[in-house]
Amino acid sequence: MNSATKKLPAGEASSAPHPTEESVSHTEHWKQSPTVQALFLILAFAVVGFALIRDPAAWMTLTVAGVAMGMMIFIMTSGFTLVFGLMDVLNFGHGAFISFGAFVGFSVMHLWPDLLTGSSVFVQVGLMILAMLVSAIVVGLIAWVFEKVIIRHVYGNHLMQILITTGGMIVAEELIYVLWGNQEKAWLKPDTFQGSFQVGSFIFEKYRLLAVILGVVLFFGLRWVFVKTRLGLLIRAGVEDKEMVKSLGYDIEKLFILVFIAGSALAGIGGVMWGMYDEVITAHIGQNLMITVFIVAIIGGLGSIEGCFLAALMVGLLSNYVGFIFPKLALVSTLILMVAVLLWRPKGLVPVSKGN
Amino acid sequence: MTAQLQQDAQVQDNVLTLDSVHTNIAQYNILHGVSFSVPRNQVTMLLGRNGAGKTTTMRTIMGLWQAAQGKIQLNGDDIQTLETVAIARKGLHYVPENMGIFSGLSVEENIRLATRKNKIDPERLEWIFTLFPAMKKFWQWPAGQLSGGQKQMLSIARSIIEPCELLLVDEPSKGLAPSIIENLITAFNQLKENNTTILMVEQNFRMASVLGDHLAIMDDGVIVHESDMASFVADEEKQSALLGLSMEAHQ
Amino acid sequence: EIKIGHIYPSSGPLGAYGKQSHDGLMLGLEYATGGTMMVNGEKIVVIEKDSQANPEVGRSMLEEAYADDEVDFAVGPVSSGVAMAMLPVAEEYEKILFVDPAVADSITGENSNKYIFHSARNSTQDAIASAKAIGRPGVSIAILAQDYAFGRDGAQAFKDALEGTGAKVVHEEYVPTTTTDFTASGQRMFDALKDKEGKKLIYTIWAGGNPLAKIQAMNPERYNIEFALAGNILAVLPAYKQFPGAEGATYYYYENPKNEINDWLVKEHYKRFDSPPDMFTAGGMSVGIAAVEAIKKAGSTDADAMIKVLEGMSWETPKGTMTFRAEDHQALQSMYHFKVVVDDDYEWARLETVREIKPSEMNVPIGAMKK
Amino acid sequence: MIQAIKDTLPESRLLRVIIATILLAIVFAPFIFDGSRALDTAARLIIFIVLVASYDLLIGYTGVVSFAHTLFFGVGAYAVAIGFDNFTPSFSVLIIAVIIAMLTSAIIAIAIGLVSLRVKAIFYAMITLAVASVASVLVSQLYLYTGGEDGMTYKIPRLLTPAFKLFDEKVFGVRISGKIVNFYFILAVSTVLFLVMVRIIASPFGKVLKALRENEFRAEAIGYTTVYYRTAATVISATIATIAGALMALWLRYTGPESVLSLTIMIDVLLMVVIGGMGSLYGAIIGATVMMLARNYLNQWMGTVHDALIDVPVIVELFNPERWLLWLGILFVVMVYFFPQGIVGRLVKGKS
Amino acid sequence: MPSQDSSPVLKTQNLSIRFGGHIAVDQVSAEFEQGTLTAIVGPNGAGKTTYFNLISGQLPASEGDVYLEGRNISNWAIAKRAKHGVGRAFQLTQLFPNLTVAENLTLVVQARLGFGPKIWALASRLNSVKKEVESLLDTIELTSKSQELARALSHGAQRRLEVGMMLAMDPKVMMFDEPTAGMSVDEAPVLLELIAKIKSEGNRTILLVEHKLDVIRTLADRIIVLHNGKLLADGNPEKVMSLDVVRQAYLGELPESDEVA
Ligand SMILES: Nc1ncnc2c1ncn2[C@@H]1O[C@H](COP(=O)(O)OP(=O)(O)OP(=O)(O)O)[C@@H](O)[C@H]1O
Ligand SMILES: Nc1ncnc2c1ncn2[C@@H]1O[C@H](COP(=O)(O)OP(=O)(O)OP(=O)(O)O)[C@@H](O)[C@H]1O
Ligand SMILES: [Mg+2]
Ligand SMILES: [Mg+2]
Repeated sequence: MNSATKKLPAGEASSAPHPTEESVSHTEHWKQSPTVQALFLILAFAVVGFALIRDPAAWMTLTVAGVAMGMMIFIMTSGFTLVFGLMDVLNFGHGAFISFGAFVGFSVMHLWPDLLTGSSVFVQVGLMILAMLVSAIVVGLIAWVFEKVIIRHVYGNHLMQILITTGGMIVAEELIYVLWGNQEKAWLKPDTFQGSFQVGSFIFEKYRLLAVILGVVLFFGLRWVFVKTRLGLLIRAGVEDKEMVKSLGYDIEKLFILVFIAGSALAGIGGVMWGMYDEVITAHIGQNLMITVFIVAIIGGLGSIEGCFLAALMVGLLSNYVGFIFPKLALVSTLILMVAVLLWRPKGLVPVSKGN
Repeated sequence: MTAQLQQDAQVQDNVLTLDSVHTNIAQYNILHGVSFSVPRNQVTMLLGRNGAGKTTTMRTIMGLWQAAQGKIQLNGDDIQTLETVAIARKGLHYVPENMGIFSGLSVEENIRLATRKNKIDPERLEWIFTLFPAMKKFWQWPAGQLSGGQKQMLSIARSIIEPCELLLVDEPSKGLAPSIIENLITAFNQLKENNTTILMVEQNFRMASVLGDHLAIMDDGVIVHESDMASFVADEEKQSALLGLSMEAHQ
Repeated sequence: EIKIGHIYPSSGPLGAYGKQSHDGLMLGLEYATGGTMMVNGEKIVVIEKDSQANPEVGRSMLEEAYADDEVDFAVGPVSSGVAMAMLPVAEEYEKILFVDPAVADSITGENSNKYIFHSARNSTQDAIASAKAIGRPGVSIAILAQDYAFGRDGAQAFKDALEGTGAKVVHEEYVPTTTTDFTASGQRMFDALKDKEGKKLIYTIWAGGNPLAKIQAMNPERYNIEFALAGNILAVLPAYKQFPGAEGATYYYYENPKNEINDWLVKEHYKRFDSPPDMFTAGGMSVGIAAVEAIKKAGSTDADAMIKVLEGMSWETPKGTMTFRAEDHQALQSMYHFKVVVDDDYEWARLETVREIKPSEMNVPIGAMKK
Repeated sequence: MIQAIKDTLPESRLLRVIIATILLAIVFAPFIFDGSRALDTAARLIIFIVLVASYDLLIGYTGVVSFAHTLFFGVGAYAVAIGFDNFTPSFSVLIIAVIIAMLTSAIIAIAIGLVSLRVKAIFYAMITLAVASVASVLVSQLYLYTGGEDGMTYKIPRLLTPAFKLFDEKVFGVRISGKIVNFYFILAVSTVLFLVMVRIIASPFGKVLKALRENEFRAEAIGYTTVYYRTAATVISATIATIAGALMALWLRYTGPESVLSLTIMIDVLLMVVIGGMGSLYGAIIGATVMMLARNYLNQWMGTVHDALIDVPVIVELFNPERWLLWLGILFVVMVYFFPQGIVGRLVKGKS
Repeated sequence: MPSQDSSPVLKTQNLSIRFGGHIAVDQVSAEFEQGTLTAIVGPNGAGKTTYFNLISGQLPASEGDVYLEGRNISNWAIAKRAKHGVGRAFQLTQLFPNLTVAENLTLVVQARLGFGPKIWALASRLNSVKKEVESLLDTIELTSKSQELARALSHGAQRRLEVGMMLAMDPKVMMFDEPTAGMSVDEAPVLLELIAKIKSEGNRTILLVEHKLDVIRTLADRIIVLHNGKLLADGNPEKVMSLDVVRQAYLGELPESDEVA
């Protein structure tokens, strides 16, 4: 059978291996259903929220705020959950990357302090983008080193990962002190993004709208890369059996580093967003955010981008609604949400099927 | 002069040659001087009792263990220092003892990853389906949920989805039902006709004797016998001496 | 020679405050001894120790100072937590501890003892001052406070002090210290205030960071709601530029007090650090002067002798005359009612003095200190 | 008991010598070192050894990664603090407080244990972290009882305070104050706790814990109800941590979030376990000592280096005394990286 | 409780499990008497391992029940079934990789003797356990490697340890899932003789998944054939082997693709 040597044009080739007749369908492994359910849950939140708040203006304000908060959390969590999902690496140092991102962004913007006020919208947007790019790059580089010296040696061993990345986190935070001193930095966002504009009785904070846009764009960007490309496949395979992927002739190390850098760069961007939102930055902001990051990652189902996105939305909305309706519960609301979700779905909203 | 020519012929003939290869794992010294060669377009059987070092040998060839000493040559050039990736790209396909299935990926994705250009040759795929119908049946399933034997099939299917320079197979018949073993033998025979060179570790001597053209037997990390299969099958004492079995044992 | 232990955070985020406090102490000693650093013919030596802003460390540092370095008395620390941890140590070693700039009321509370002298203002004084500053008839106020001791006590004291000023508190909002999103709280305060007549204020009691900007972003102007501000260190003042005209009360802003000690302080501080003195510098200096005065009067550093002198002692400081109240060793002192002025020659917002609030106007509840 | 120690003590001669020296130094601390600082360090070292060992029981032997351990430490400390704050300090108050605290911890531990029933191991680490963070916030919210962020100070039984003198004349030139009595009280209790743990890991139960760490699936299949064992382990280590917390409260005469609940302490404990070596109780002794000494003296050493390099721009900052944690972090990474079994594991040459 | 020959030690009734659309075990009812060895055969994917998983509790049945000595154990936990005598050696080796061979066995023995919960006893003093472990090591011929870490053993040795761990449970029901898979022709017999010996003692109920026909012929009193999860045939070896349907399904005399369709 010399057909082995024949080759066919791509189109036919890719269409060919789908003998759907005869083959057992396997729908329960497509993740639509949980995603849809989660979406309904979120809608339910919004509706119940409205029922309890009644005042539409207030509801709108809170909802926008909640969504925006969710998006900022998403930007910061996506990197973490992604690195876990594809590389099975639990990076407790992620928080330090967030902090680093914030500080780099801060420094970039303050190269031209006078641009922060009065200059044109485009200049300031440009400045913003520049800040994000630079911190993405810088944090990416740091991550590259981090992977080489720290994470490289603990693939597939969660305990070790938790330990060694915690160590890494300590070092990274201390380095921030070394480079920027241990004073907290006040960071006023460019005035384009300050304040809010009013539509009828509704108030929209400019910065939060920015966060929403960024979050949504990022989400669909990520989905495209990791669902539509072969990269995701390859790395998932590598996580399970590194040696086999090597034996198939793929340079898995490079891929891993790539993913890790990408994930960390996201943390960097998230740091910039958050730093400008919170207006004061310290080396600890990342660490403080990690709790939320963990909760969201878990609720979403570790490793699932969709889950992360939905969970972030939930947490954002819930904490705002609860904060308004029952302020006392604001603190524990997310924790309760997490426990509830886990009781309902032990592997999170959108479980990631990790083979056997 | 003619001797010289024969020499060259020899070198030409062998796809792979091991020359007193030593391998250590941690403090254990597992292989001490493994030497044998794999003739082109033939099936070479590597036999030996458990713990003899067969798997270690295979892994050393693939560069998954580093050879401490000795030479490993593929078509005449040294590969013992190369990275696994480089070795694989030279056209060595490997079916490891643990099958190396990606349980999180579907059967299709498993097979697709084994293709260079991310394209599956449909004819070759059909051929595989006829050999292992289960692959067709579970085409879209997460491979983790296949049975032990089905995994074994997938692993082999993955290694033959594209033609290769040399196929390394570690105990393919392990846990396979006779009917499937028959399919396997057919498959490998067809590969032979298709001019594929195979190095196979095998416990099932029947399969070994049916498939093999050439054989090497190892014990305690050294090769104790190398010859062509025919003469070995003919020689009863040798068998019982080296393998401690008589042909009837597995009928 | 006379040994003084100064325990303050020279490291960590609070490091800057610690340094201020230390500079202040040294300047105070220098001023009070006319630059000689000698009292009653004895040399004054200050031994510094880093509390790392950690109660555990702070207390063992104080112990070390008392026991091993045998200091005569000690000064410090910045954070109330550390201060609380230190109180019993002073009693055990029967030596004086001047607490500055930590602010908690409980420093002169029931767990305190006769060796403690609190020269810094306490939270209640802050609250009362603010009340005096913004409390006028027809003013509606919503309080935003951190939901723990500091916030709750402050809010309570503030409300008490508002009694009779004609202003009324229409809403109290307590949020966790860790809060970063104030939309919900802001919304609730707006709802409470928006339909009120007259001046509408949001008064925040907040340590570390400030939530004002975030609430500002929800534009309270639409209901013409304004902010009442509390004084803060210079580092935070640039942020106040967003609130021109806002009023409040502060413990110290270098342009407020009018007396020659403060003039000297400002002048010297510019000379040595080319920057104006800050809150904790003034505090430190006050302690320095108080200590020297006390030693002079007592004629020795014997704890009991000094306590006798210090109880009820009045002395001059950059903030004018202060008095250690005999009952609870809390220093009574002036506070300053200010108005925010944006002036482009300054990188921070200036706190222009509206008037000085004299100790006599503030009746600060007496702490339950056991003596 | 001797047998238990024999079974568990690492072979390495050198290691035994080190451990022995440390222990001797601790036991005679009041007489060897002068100055309150040394005594204070020694006392806290003892307490941390117990705390770290109890944590190792969980992380090293059972393979459960929990970030809620300081929570239990805190429960113990606050119980004692609140007890002494509201009643006249006496040993009966102490004992009652500790018992209540232990029960509380046990209940919390069981609750957490049951959560872990539902979720994967990695989730567990993060969930406990979240729980711990909520706990510390609660403490600041319930400031009426806990003193909030500022924490609380209180009197302890007079017998244990510096004011009290056991004998009139000095012993080996040292005045036996209540402080020293307190020290030896803590030492005694800690020793008992430590030996209990040794005994536990030498028992069949101890072996089962290792089995859980190695292959839970198999453990279940040969008849161990893994949930029961995991929960039991959690409860044991939790209650021991609680007692350690009580001792801390007794020694410091101050209890606050910073000193018993903060994540910083949790990370310290983690560092100590790793430096000492996971899965070896004796590692706790070494790990804790290294950390304590570092905390107290590393920054002094760095100070000198710092002054030496004073005019090298950025580098000098690396040696700024307050950056001592940086070096500890690096040490930590190097530890996990080069010999995950920690110092002990290193000297023992990786014996499970 | 001593079970009379009449009442089966193990019994499954309409046992079924569904994975999404796919039925891996379909209405399998069978009884297993004490002292018998039943070979369970069937092509790969027939459902043999899954059937074992249902009996030992690793998987919950979608339908049907499992009875042990007359008691319905369908909703017992894995551990409980193990304690009451359901023993299992896995197809894919399951060991405690970083413990020594001896420790691996010790854990099983002490589990059976109920020492597990003993917090205050001294493991090193439990001589009863020690003795058993030694004899076990001897039976599976690993005495020489008793102090090595399980992960360092060769595949064959690991398989033997796997079986040894089940023996250590001293169970009423023994389920071997392809015990000799990947063993060399000179190693396999050792294990097979061991199984034969256990059978001859006559007080166990043995279920054996095995592909090698000669092995089955020599050992089995009875053969159960599974195919696509269904019980295809059940009876003594000669009879079953002679059935056409079996020859087709198992020996694949017709090309397999025809019946999966
Ligand atoms: N990771 C390892 N660490 C230590 N020793 C090992 C390791 N892997 C294999 N060995 C040892 O090397 C020797 C050869 O093992 P290998 O797996 O190559 O034998 P094999 O011939 O493949 O046996 P089998 O037929 O059982 O697969 C065995 O004695 C085994 O104990
Ligand atoms: N956890 C699971 N989820 C979904 N399907 C499963 C799962 N486990 C097994 N299966 C399916 O059930 C069928 C029976 O598998 P099983 O492992 O019992 O086969 P087997 O008879 O043991 O085969 P082999 O002899 O190759 O081990 C297979 O088709 C397999 O794909
Ligand atoms: Mg092998
Ligand atoms: Mg099977």
